[in-house]
Amino acid sequence: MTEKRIPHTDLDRLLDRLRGLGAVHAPTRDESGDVILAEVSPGKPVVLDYKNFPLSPKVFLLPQTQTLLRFTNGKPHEPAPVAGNGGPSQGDGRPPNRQAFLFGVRPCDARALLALDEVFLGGDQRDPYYERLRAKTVVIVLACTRPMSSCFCTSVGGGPSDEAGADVLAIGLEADLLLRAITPKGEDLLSSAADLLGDATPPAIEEAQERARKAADQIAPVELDRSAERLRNAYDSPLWGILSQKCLGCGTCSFLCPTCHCFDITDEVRGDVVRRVRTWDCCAYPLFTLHASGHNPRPTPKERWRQRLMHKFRYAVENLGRLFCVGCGRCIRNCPVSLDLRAVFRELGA
Amino acid sequence: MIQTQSGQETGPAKRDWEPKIVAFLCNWCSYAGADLAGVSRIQYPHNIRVIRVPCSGRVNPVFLLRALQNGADGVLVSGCHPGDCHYISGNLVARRKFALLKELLQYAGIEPERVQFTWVSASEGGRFAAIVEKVVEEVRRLGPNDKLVKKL
Amino acid sequence: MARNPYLPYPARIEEVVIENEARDIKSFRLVLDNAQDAAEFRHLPGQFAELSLPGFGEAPFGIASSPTETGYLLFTVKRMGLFTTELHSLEAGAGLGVRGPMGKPFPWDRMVGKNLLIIGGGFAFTTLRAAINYTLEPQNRTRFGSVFVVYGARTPGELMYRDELAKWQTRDDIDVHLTVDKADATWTQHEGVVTSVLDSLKPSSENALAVVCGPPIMIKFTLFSLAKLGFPDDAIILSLEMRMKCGIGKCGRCNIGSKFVCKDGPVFTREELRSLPAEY
Amino acid sequence: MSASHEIETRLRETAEKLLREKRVDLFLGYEKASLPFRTTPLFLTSPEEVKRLAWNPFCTTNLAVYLPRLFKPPADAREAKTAPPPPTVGLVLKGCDTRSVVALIQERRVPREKLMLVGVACPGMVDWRKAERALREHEPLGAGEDAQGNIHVVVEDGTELTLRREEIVADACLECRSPTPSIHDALLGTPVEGKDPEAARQQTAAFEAKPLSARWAHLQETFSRCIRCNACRQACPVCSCCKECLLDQTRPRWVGAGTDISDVTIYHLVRAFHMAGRCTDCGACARACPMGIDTRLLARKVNQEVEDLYGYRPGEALDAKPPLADFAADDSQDFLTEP
Repeated sequence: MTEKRIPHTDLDRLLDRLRGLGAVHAPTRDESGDVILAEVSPGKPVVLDYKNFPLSPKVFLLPQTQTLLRFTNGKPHEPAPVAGNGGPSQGDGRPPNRQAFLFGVRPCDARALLALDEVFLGGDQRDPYYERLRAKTVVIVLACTRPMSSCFCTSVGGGPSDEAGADVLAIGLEADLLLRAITPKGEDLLSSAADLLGDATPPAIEEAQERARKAADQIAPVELDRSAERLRNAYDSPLWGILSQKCLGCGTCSFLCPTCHCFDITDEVRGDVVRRVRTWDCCAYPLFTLHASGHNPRPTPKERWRQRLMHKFRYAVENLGRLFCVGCGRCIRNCPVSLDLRAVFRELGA
Repeated sequence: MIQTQSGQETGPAKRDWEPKIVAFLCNWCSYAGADLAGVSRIQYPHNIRVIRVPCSGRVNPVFLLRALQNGADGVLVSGCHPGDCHYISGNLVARRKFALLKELLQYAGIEPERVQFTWVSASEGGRFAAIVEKVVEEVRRLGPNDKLVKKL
Repeated sequence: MARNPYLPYPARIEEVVIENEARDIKSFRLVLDNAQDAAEFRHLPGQFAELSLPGFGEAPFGIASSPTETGYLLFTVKRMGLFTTELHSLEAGAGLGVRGPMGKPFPWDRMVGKNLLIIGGGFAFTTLRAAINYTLEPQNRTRFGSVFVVYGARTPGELMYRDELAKWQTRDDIDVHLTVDKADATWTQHEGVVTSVLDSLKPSSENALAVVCGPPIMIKFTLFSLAKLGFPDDAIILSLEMRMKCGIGKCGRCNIGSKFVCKDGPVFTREELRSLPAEY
Repeated sequence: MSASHEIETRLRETAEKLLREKRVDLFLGYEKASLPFRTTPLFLTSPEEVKRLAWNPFCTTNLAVYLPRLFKPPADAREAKTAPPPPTVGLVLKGCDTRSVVALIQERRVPREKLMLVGVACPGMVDWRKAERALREHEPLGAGEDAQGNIHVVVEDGTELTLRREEIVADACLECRSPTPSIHDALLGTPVEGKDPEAARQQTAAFEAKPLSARWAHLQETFSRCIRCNACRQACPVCSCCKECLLDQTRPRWVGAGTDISDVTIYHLVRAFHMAGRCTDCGACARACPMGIDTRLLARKVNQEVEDLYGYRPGEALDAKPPLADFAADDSQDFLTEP
C-alpha cells in the first residue's frame, strides 16, 4: 500500500498528468451552481469543498440510456465504438478505449460500485457493457469532512474515509492531499505521477485519521443491524401501508440511488434504423411489473415501496451478502414528500 | 438571407434537399379537398405526406411532435371550416388546442412555420393546393428541421 | 470472450400453425440460422427463451418443444400485446432472434422413477407439451413411472396441439384426459374444470410428482385438489410467469422475494413458493 | 410566538374536532420531517394523534395530490362490488393547494361534498433547496420561524443564522395570486394579499424577449439535466388525469423511455400542453425536481395564453367549464394559415 501526498497547489498538475492517460472527471460547478462530477478540461476550476453530487457516479458505468444492440437488415449486432469517455451524456454501448478517472467520488458512492459489480459482474452471466466501462474506470475517492444530516454511511458499513470501492483514497489535509493506493489500478496511478508526489509523513497520516474520526462522529447512527432478519419478520407489517401512503410513485429515489440498477430494455425505430436501448427503470412505477394480461403482482404503492426496501436491506443480503444501501441519503434529501427510509427501521424496532 | 415569420435568418437551403411535410387531413372536408385538387389536376408540391384522420379534433399534439421527431420538416393540420364539422364541433374544440400548441412551440423555440393549421372544405381544391404551396415554400426557406429530431 | 448475453441467435420461422378456433394462439417452429448456435442451444422442458423482433423488443416464452425434437424449437404464443401481435403477423420464412435457453427446467433428476401427474390449462400447456414429448421419447419413457395428463380449455376449439393430443390418446404408456368448460355437440370427453376431473379420477399421489401450468385461478383450485389427493408441497411443481426484460437476473423486475423468476425459476415447487412473498 | 405556532394550535383543534366527531374519516396535514426545512405529509385517522400535526414555513407539499387516488373510481365491475365507499377527507390547504382542489372538483375527479377544507392563509413556503443554497457551505441541523416570519437556522457548529423568508420561499410563492384560500370550510390565519399578476407575466416576457434560437438552446440545456424520474408529473395534483398517461403508454409508445434529448423535450412539451387550462401554478413540479429544472416555465406561458384567449384562470371558479373542454364560435383563429 503506497501512501503519498501532493500539495493542494499541485492538484492541477496531477489532473493534467491523468489527462494524458484518459478522461478526467472531477467536481466542478455547472451553470446552476451545483457541484457535479463532470469532465474537466485544463484550467477549469476543480471544487473540493462540496458535500456530494446530485447524481451518483453510477451514470458512468450504467448510463441512463445505453444502446445495447443495433439491427442491420434485421440482424442484431453490437453498436460500433463511439468516441467519448463513457460519461453521463453519451450512453452508446461500446466504451471508449480510454480510461476514465473519476476524481472526487465520495466513499459512499464508491462502495456502491461494489454493489453494482455484484450484479453486473457476478452471477452466471456477466454484463459485457458494464464490464467494459468498469475495466476502464479508475476511482479516486475523496474522503468526506463535512457529512450532511441525511448521511448514514457509518450505519451501513461505510464511513467518511472508507476505502471500499476506491482505487485511490484521497484525504484532504491542511496543505496537502493524502493519496493512498488501494488497488493495483491505484498503485499504477500513483506511480505514473510519482514525480509529483511526496511521501506521506506520519504526522500527515495522523492528521488524516483525526479528520476521518471527526467526520464520522458527526454522522448520526441508524439502527440497521440484522436488517435482513428484521425485514423477514416484517413482511406483513402494517408499516408498509402507512409509510407508502404518501409515496407519490416517482422514481427520484431510485434514479438518484447509487446502487439502484433496475433497467428496462426497449426498441427504438426510425425509418430503417432500429436500436435496442437499456434505460433506467424503477420499482416504484406500476408498469415495472405489469403483465401483458393486465395482472400486476405489485399492484399498489405499498407492495412497490416494500419491494424497494426489501431489495436493498433483505433480498440483496440474502442473495449477495451485501446491503444495497450505502447511506448517501440522496433518497431522503430529494424525496418530494420527505419520505425517510430510516423511519422503517426506527419503527420496526430491533 | 431570408427573413422568416419567426425573425430567424436562414441561409439558402441545401440544394438537393426537399422538405417533407406531414399533413393530417380530416376525412370529411380537407381530405376530400385534397382529392378534389387531384382530380381537378391542380398542380401543387409533392412534398406532403397525407395522413387521413376522422376529424381535426382527433389530432393529438403528440402526433405533430412525433412527426417532427421522426424527421418531418413541417406539419400541416387541416380540418373543416367552423360550422362544417361532421361531428358538429370537433374542429372548434381542436381550434383551441391548436392555438395553444402553436404558441407553446414558438415559445419553446420551434419556428412557427414548422407547425401550421388551416381549414379546407371539400370544395376547395384550389385552396388546398395554395396552402400546400405556401407551407412548403415557408418550410423550404427555413431549411431542414433539426429541432426535436431524434438521432438514433 | 464470452458471448454477449443480450445478443439473440438469428433464427427463422419454418412453420406457423394456428392452434385454436379463435385463431389467437399460434405455434411457431423456429430454426436457428447457424449450426453452431443450434448446437449451443441446449434446453430441457420447463425452460424458456426470449424471442426478439427488431423494433418490437423481446418477450419471454416457454419452449414448447422437447430437446428430443431435434433441429427446431417450438413456441406457442397467444396474441396479447405489442410483441405478440407482431409475431402473429409473421409467416414462414420470416427472421427473428432467440435468446436462451433461460431459467431452470422442471426438476428432471427428481422426476426419474416417479409417476408423473401433468396438469395444464389453456395456453399455458406449452412447456407441458415439451415435458410430455420428452418423457414419451423411447429412450426416456422407461425412466419414468406412469404419465397421467389432465388438460383443460374453455371449449374444444381452444385445445392446442390437437393432432398430438389425439396421438397420445391412442398410446397405452400415457393416460391423457381432456376436459372443456363448455362442450359442444361433438365433444365426447370430460366436461368441467380441470379440478373436477382430478376430483373424480383421483390419480394417486403415491411416488408421484405433479406438474401444474395454467392460469392463476386454475392453479389456485388445482392446489386444493392436489392437497386432497395427498400431494405434499414439495411434490407439486409450478411454473410462474413474470414480466421480464433481461432474462439473466440483472434487470431486477421479475423477483419474488429474493428469487428471480428468470434465473431461479420459472419452475418452483409449491414448498419453495410458500417461503416466498405472494407477489406473483 | 410566531404566527405559524398559533395557526398550528388552531389547526390541531380543528382536526381533533373533525376526527372526534367523525365528520372526516381521514385528515391530511403535515408533520415534522427528519431533515430541516421540511415537513412530510401526515395521514391522520385518530383524534389522539393530532399532536403530530405541524404548521410551519416548510409545509410545501400540495396535499391535493393525494385526493384523486383517494377517490379513484373502481377499475371494473368486480372492483366496484368490493371497493369501500369513498372516505370523507379533511385537509389543510394553502391558497395554491385550494386552486388545485377547485380544478379537481371541476374535472369531477373529487367530490366537493366529501371534502372538509381547512384553509390557511399562506405567507409563502420555504423551498429547501433555496434555503440550503443560501446557507452555502453550512449544514443545517434545525430550522424554525421567528416572530417576523423569517427563518431561524442552527448549523453544524451550533451557530445560529437568520434567513430572510422572501429570499428563500419557493419561486411559485413569489407569483402567487391567491395565497388565501378562495373556498374553505374553515379558514386559519390572517388573509394574505395576492402578488401582482405582472410578476408572472414578466417572467414570460423575459423569456420571450430572447431570440427563438436562444429559447430553444436554453430548453435543450435545461432538459439535458432531466433524468425522467417523473417526479414533476407525480407531484402534480392535476396531472393524474388520464387512465393511462400518454407518456406511459406502450401500445404505441409515444415517447422513448430514455434520456435522448428529443424524448425529454417531448415529455416536457406534452406535460406543459396538458397543463393548459389546468395548471394552478402551485409549483409542486418544480420543487419536486431533483435536477433543478424550471418545470413551470412552459406551463406558465400556456396558461397565460389561456387567460388571454379564453379569459380563464385555472382553479378559481368551481362552476367554470375547463376551457379545453369548451369552445366559442368566435374563438381567435389568427394563427391559421391562409393562402
